[in-house]
Amino acid sequence: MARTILEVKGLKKYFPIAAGEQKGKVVRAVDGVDFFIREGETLGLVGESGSGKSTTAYCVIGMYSITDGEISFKGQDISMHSSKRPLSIKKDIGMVFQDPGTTLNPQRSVKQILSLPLSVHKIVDKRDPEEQLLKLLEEVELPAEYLYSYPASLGGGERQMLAIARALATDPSLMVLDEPTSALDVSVQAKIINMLLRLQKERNLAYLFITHDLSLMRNLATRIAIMYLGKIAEIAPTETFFSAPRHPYTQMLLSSIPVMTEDEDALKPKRVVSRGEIPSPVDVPPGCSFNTRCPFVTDGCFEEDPAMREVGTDHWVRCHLFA
Amino acid sequence: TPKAPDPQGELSAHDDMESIIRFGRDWPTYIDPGVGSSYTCQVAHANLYDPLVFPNTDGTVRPHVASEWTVSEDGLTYTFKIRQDIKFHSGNLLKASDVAFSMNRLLTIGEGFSHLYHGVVKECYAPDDETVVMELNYTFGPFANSLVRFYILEEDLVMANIDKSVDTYGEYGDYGKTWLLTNDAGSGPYKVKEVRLEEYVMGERFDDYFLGWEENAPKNFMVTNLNDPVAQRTAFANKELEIARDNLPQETYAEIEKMGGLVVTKSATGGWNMMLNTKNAPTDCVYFRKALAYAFDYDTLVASILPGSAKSTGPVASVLFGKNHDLPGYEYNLDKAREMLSKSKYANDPDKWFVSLAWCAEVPEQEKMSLMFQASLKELGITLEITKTPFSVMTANAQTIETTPNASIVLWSPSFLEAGDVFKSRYHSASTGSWEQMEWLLDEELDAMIDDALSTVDNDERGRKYRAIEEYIFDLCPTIWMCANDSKFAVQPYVEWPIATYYKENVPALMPGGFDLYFRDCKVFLDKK
Amino acid sequence: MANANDKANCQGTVVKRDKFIQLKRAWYKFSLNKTSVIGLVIVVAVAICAIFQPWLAPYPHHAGEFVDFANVNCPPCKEHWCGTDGVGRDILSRIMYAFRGAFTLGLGCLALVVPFGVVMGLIAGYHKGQWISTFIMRVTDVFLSIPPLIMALCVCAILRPTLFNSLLAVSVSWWTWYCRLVYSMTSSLRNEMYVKSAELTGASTAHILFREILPNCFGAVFTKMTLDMGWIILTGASLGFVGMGEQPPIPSLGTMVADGAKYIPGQWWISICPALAIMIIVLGFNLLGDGVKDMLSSEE
Amino acid sequence: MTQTIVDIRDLYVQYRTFDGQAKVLNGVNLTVKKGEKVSIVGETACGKTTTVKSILRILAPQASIPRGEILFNGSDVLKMGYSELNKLRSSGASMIFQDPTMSLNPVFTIGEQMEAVIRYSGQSGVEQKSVRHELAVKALEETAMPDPERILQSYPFQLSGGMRQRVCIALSLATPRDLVIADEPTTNLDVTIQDQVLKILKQRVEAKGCSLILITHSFGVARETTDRIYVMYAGNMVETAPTQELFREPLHPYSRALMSCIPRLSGGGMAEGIPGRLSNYHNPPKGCRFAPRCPEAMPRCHEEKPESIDVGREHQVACFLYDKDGGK
Amino acid sequence: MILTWLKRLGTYLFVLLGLSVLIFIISRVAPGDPARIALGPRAPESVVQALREKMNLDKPYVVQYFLWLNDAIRLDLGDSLQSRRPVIEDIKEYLPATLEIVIIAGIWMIAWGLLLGILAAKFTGTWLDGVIRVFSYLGVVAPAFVWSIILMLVFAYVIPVFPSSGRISLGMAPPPRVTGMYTIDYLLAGNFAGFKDAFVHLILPAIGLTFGGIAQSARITRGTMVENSRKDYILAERAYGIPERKMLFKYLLKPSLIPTVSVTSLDIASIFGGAFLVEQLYNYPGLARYGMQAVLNKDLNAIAGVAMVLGCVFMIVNIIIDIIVARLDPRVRMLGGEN
Ligand SMILES: Nc1ncnc2c1ncn2[C@@H]1O[C@H](COP(=O)(O)OP(=O)(O)OP(=O)(O)O)[C@@H](O)[C@H]1O
Ligand SMILES: Nc1ncnc2c1ncn2[C@@H]1O[C@H](COP(=O)(O)OP(=O)(O)OP(=O)(O)O)[C@@H](O)[C@H]1O
Ligand SMILES: [Mg+2]
Ligand SMILES: [Mg+2]
Repeated sequence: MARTILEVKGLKKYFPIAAGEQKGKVVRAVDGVDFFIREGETLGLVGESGSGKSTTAYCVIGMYSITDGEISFKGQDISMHSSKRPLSIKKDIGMVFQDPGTTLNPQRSVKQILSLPLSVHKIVDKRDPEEQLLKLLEEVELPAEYLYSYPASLGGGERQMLAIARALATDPSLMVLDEPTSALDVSVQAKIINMLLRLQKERNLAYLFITHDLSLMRNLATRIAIMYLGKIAEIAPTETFFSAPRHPYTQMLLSSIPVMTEDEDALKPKRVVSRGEIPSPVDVPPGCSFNTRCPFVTDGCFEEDPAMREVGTDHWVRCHLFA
Repeated sequence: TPKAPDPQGELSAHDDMESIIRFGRDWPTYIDPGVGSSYTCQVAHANLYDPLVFPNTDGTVRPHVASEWTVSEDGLTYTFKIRQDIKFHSGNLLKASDVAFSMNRLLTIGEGFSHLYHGVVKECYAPDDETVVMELNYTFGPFANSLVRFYILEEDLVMANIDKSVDTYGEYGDYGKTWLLTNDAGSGPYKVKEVRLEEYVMGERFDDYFLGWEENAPKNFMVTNLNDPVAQRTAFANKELEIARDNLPQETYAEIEKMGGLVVTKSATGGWNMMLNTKNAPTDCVYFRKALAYAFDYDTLVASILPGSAKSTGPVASVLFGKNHDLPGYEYNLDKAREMLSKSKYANDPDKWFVSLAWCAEVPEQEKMSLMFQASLKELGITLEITKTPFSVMTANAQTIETTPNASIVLWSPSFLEAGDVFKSRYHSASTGSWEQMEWLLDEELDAMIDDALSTVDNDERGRKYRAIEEYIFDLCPTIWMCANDSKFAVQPYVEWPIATYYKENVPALMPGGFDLYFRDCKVFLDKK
Repeated sequence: MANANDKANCQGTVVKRDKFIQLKRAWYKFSLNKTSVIGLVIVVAVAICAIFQPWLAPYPHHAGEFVDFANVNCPPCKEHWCGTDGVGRDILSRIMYAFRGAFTLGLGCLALVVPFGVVMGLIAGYHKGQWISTFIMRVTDVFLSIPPLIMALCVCAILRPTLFNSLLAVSVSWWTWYCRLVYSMTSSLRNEMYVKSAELTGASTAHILFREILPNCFGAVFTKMTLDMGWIILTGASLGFVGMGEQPPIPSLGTMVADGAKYIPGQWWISICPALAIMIIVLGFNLLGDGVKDMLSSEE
Repeated sequence: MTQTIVDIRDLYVQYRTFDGQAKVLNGVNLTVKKGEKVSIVGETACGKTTTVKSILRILAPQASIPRGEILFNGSDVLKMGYSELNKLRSSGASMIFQDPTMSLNPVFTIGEQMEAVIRYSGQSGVEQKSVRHELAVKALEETAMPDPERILQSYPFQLSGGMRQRVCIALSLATPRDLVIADEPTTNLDVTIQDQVLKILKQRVEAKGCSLILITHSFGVARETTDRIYVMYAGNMVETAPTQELFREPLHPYSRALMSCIPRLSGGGMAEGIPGRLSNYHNPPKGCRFAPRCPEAMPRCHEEKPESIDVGREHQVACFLYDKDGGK
Repeated sequence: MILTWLKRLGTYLFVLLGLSVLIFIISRVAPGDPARIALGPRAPESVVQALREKMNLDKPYVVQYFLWLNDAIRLDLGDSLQSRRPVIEDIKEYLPATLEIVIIAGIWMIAWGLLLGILAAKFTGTWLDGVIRVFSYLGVVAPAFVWSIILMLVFAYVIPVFPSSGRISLGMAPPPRVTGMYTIDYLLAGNFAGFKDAFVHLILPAIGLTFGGIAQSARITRGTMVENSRKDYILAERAYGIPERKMLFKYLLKPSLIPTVSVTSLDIASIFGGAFLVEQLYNYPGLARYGMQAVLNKDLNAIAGVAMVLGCVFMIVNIIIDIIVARLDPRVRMLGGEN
């Protein structure tokens, strides 16, 4: 089995609230998360809005300084904020954000955008810097003539490809992708996902892929982790995840997905209907945080927060039902 | 018993207000004669207070509060007899002790016109209720004439209103200065009705005035802060102003005349002076100063900027006692100016040819003079930097040599009508540091000559000495005597103002500043309004 | 993929076409509004008047040390389109010269204020939440707690009245506007993902402030600058009106209005012509500024 | 035959922009019968919102309608005067917008907004405040909102996205309507919330017996909610069919391509995507707008605009492939 | 909530403190010897020296500042050079006059600014919009003093319908002082003739001061209304058939008012600034004219006093505006705005 490239243990990230009625409290955006990623694999991180997916990703890339826990990358501790990380680490972890419109500076040309990581990490090819940039563009299937245009003149999908090219510029071994296609049309999404898969194969990249689209995950991920209120509820290899979901939340999520074919309908668990909304991460319910929506809730769920339990190979669930 | 509302009464009160003479210029900041000295203050003083002696139109003085006086043989002791029928506005009788009090107050505070008496008066006391004695340090020829600037305040009233919380003047606290800012303690023909800070002083007739009242004499007067020519003209047109100030732009006078206002030219006791700082380069060089004097276009000034004004030939106005009529005066002659410039110690130093000039922001015509001067100096290669300066800033700048500009245009008139006051107030070292002397002559020889002349009691002798002094000053050329101050006033046709009448008929009439606006002598004809 | 020749070709054309389009688009948006074109024309015309006053003005030397008492208070006529003033100077020539002062004041003030305010705003905005930001923003509050004209008057009161000093006086509180503008833009721009990704790449703070954030503020700053030219000229005119601007004989618009105001309504032209001149130049900048705003706004 | 509520015929809409006229809608046909639930599916910028906004005549001021008619209950919306239009808006059709954050006035409470809508709905008996309040509470309760009283006193920013969208549904169904238009009402919501909201929407619409036009990106949503689907591409309705039929046999090359791009829950890998980009509206292709991207394009497709062809019961497709005398 | 406001208050205090430093610097870096200036040129040196010591001019600047601040807090701002009275007395006298003018001008400005803005927004693209646009350009292109000169020329000179100087007509007795604002005091005293007279005196200067502000707020109101009218929530409300009039004056106006009200602060600042010149022109005895005189005459205590007081007044204006904005905008009210 491949080497573990990233390991996250007990990651917590709380945001203090600075103003307003709830001043003084904290947002428990991520509240004790453990996972790891192996070389060349894709870990899909799914969950509802506000469940802490992005925050987890941002902690991994060092955009936030973490409240508690440990992150190690290739055996090296990287629990600190990115400003304190050695350049070599920054070089080795690439990041692609959700909205391609906002990740590219509208005032900078494609050339400037792509040159930045190269010059910061001093990997500029002195002889022919342009050649290097063109290669990058080629890699993401963008025409060379885009080098001198500005993001505004590119389409949404093209922008996202440019963002991917920028992340690839430093030749990373881990890419963190925060909903890279959710702002795009399905036809464009298909193109990008295909490209990502190709790149992964070519470069043996590991992906931490965040999305809320489970159907997409199904076609992409090696393993899937599902987050709820800052905690991972269930983590399993893709096949198992869809064929034998264990956590009631996973089931609720799966059952809610609108699908196109009867095959898919058959995959949806029927026992669990969706109800309620995800509570605010400021007032996390005591006990199991899913107790407000869980159809199988018992008294114990209000008292004790369940621990992660392994229920199969690489399959972990956080639920009292499996105690 | 409470009175029923009386529309008639309101009407007559209204009528009373109609009988008013309003004079617009600036706000008489200090109606306290111990402090104020500006022209509008002088106007307020003359109408609210009584002086010991009163000026005549020929420059002499007549008895007023003092019914008569005697001078001792050595000329050092003056004994005044005080009239016993004068009532203060409070109703109390004016006593000799009030006179002594007023003089001591004036001298202690050291502001206002105290400089006329400072060092001169040794002691002032009242041996009894009718007599005041003033002992002098040295003989002072024009002493009696100078007393027109000495006003009597009611001692008891002032003492009752002293602010003891400050100790500026020791046991006298603030000497009543704060209270007297908005109140009067006088016996003059008018008493303070209302003082609106920064705005106006309004006086109403004091019915018990000891000289009585004539018919149609104005029941009220007002000196208001109305400086802007447009505002003046508008107010004049709306009959909200009876006498417009002097030194308005010519254009405004022309318009006022079109409205039927009477414009008269006041005969000059003083003049337009461009004071040259004789201690700062380059005006510390007499030749340089003379070069400037020759570069000033006097003819255009009297022809175009101040039409109708007389030229000046020296520091003393031609109507004053002691004028030296032999002085030729300077003329506009650029060749001569160049010649003087070449003699000057800065002849080979043209980067020093930089003259700063301050003109008084309140008098717009001065800008024209400055610009004219600037243009002709340019021909000589001299740079003139013109700064519009409010009078108060000018005063502040005059306090030290360094801050005094090379040249300052100031309109100056003597406090009493003799050449001696011109010399003493303008060129004696004692007057340096004030706006009245921005020349900083500090010439001991001259000081001695002036002191000597002033202490000469004999009139002819004094006149001779005055003429010598004037010649001496003329040669020093510390000042460009631009022209006589033949400034204009505009009067409403429904007002009769004796001085204006004199002016109009060209009867020589001299009045120290302030007394020209002695409202008691005026008449307001409401029917003509 | 493509040979060198091809590449050069397509790059060349792309560069050119892109710039051309950018400019054309800008001009299209700008010219969509006819008034902004008028504004541009006014500003250019005024600038030409100011620069070429010695050649264009009928009596160029009247802007200097000059008096002519034979010709005072001449109403507008063929020889003197705007009449002459109280000492016989041609008002039109003086107005044309005074435009220089207005431009100098506006440009000088902006040159002082914009770099300082922008850098302060960048620093404060980028470090929002830290003490340095709080400090800078409180200082701007202090400067803004007095209306700017009053602040300028106070500063003028203690300085000698010269063009440079009035420029300083206006600048004393003016930088705060730029500081605030850039602050608010920066404090939101710093959360933009492109800034975050530059940070994550490891770019220096200077790079982020000046290369990533600043270019995005240019539009707003530039718009404000054009609009501010008008405001600064107005403030300068107000200072001139109370005698705190250029000193004679150099003409300044505010001073001319103030001096002429004494002669209203008899010699109205002495005051009204420079007043109109103020209006025209400020109008020009306002129209231009609005045009620039439209041009730079993303909306169509 | 059931009554037709909306009948859009050959509608053209263009927007004035600085690059010239953007010819967005290109002869759109759409019919909705009473009680019918139809959905419009298409990619971003294909003109879905423009189509429905023109029904209520709330297009941006730059828009113009050079051709076409929109019949609402038989009368042409485009020819209506102000009062007629107001009547249409207050009691005929209502619209739920895409972004629930933006579609509630931020400075009024939910209560104030709901009561205003009820107040001007043209119903009788709503002059009294208490009546309006009751109606508002009832409408909220029907959308399964907990604690309606509290919600009524809240400002929009105090509610979560799902709650806001439910408020919008409540608003549009608070008074009797013939038609509800929902413009991507769940795009910004989570799947679980989306599921709940769609269920509520569907249930409310059915309970009130009004028709529904649902705009969505997602075939899945369309399939689970509506009876009939319109597939839209670049300002044209390229295909319409009853839901079951469309999924069984999509005919238009675009429908097929688009469906193949959608990742399946059942796996099976990703399709390649549709080549090319949505063409620009200022300079649209002359013939079929999909022709430049179409793998099966024929020369004719680049020249002529295909008309809708009936290929089955309520199944129409605008493609020359199905033209009896075209293509082959 | 209370905490937010307390924190704001702290901010204001800080600003005041900063302001005092600024003013102290301005008033002390000026050349000249304040003691000598205060006493006049002829006062004996010993008296001047005594005053110098009394004014603490012999101490280091830092000490001077704290002594000055200590006095200032106790409202002892020193004596004015011009009036020779304590500056605070002068301020008490003149402040109400200026407030009166600023309040009238402010109300006038907001009323017209809103009205014109709403009209222009309602009739976007029509001739009315054009006229209002032209008007708003006129408003911003000329400084207040130019408008005042023109107004004075037209309405006090050519058609003399309004008085051109002072607070009340001559011979009119001022009302018994309650607020110091003549219009209000006259009303309190039941003297309607007096009220009318005082009011008439306010009209020209107040109007002259507001041209710029009206134009600005009209422009901003129009801009935000047009912008907001494209917002989804307005479309939605329109789509619910709420009548246009109601839409315009309620649902569109209220959210659009927020920016207008926020920038009112700037307009009020320009009214205050303009008052310095306009009161002078109209010979209106208010604090601004007093301040202008102080500036011209380098009366430093008075400058410091006026600046301090206007700073405080302006700050109060800003607080009021903040409160109004908070009332209009629930997000600000409940979440506590940014900063
Ligand atoms: N900088 C921050 N300050 C305060 N709270 C934050 C911050 N960033 C995120 N949060 C809060 O943390 C919680 C988790 O946010 P996060 O962005 O990680 O969610 P997510 O799962 O990525 O959601 P989405 O699917 O909407 O992107 C949310 O409640 C969010 O409001
Ligand atoms: N006010 C407008 N001015 C100019 N163009 C507009 C305007 N509104 C929409 N468009 C253009 O019309 C086209 C169709 O827009 P529309 O909003 O109808 O698409 P849509 O299908 O609803 O897209 P989405 O799925 O993103 O909501 C787009 O290209 C858009 O840019
Ligand atoms: Mg996220
Ligand atoms: Mg849409």
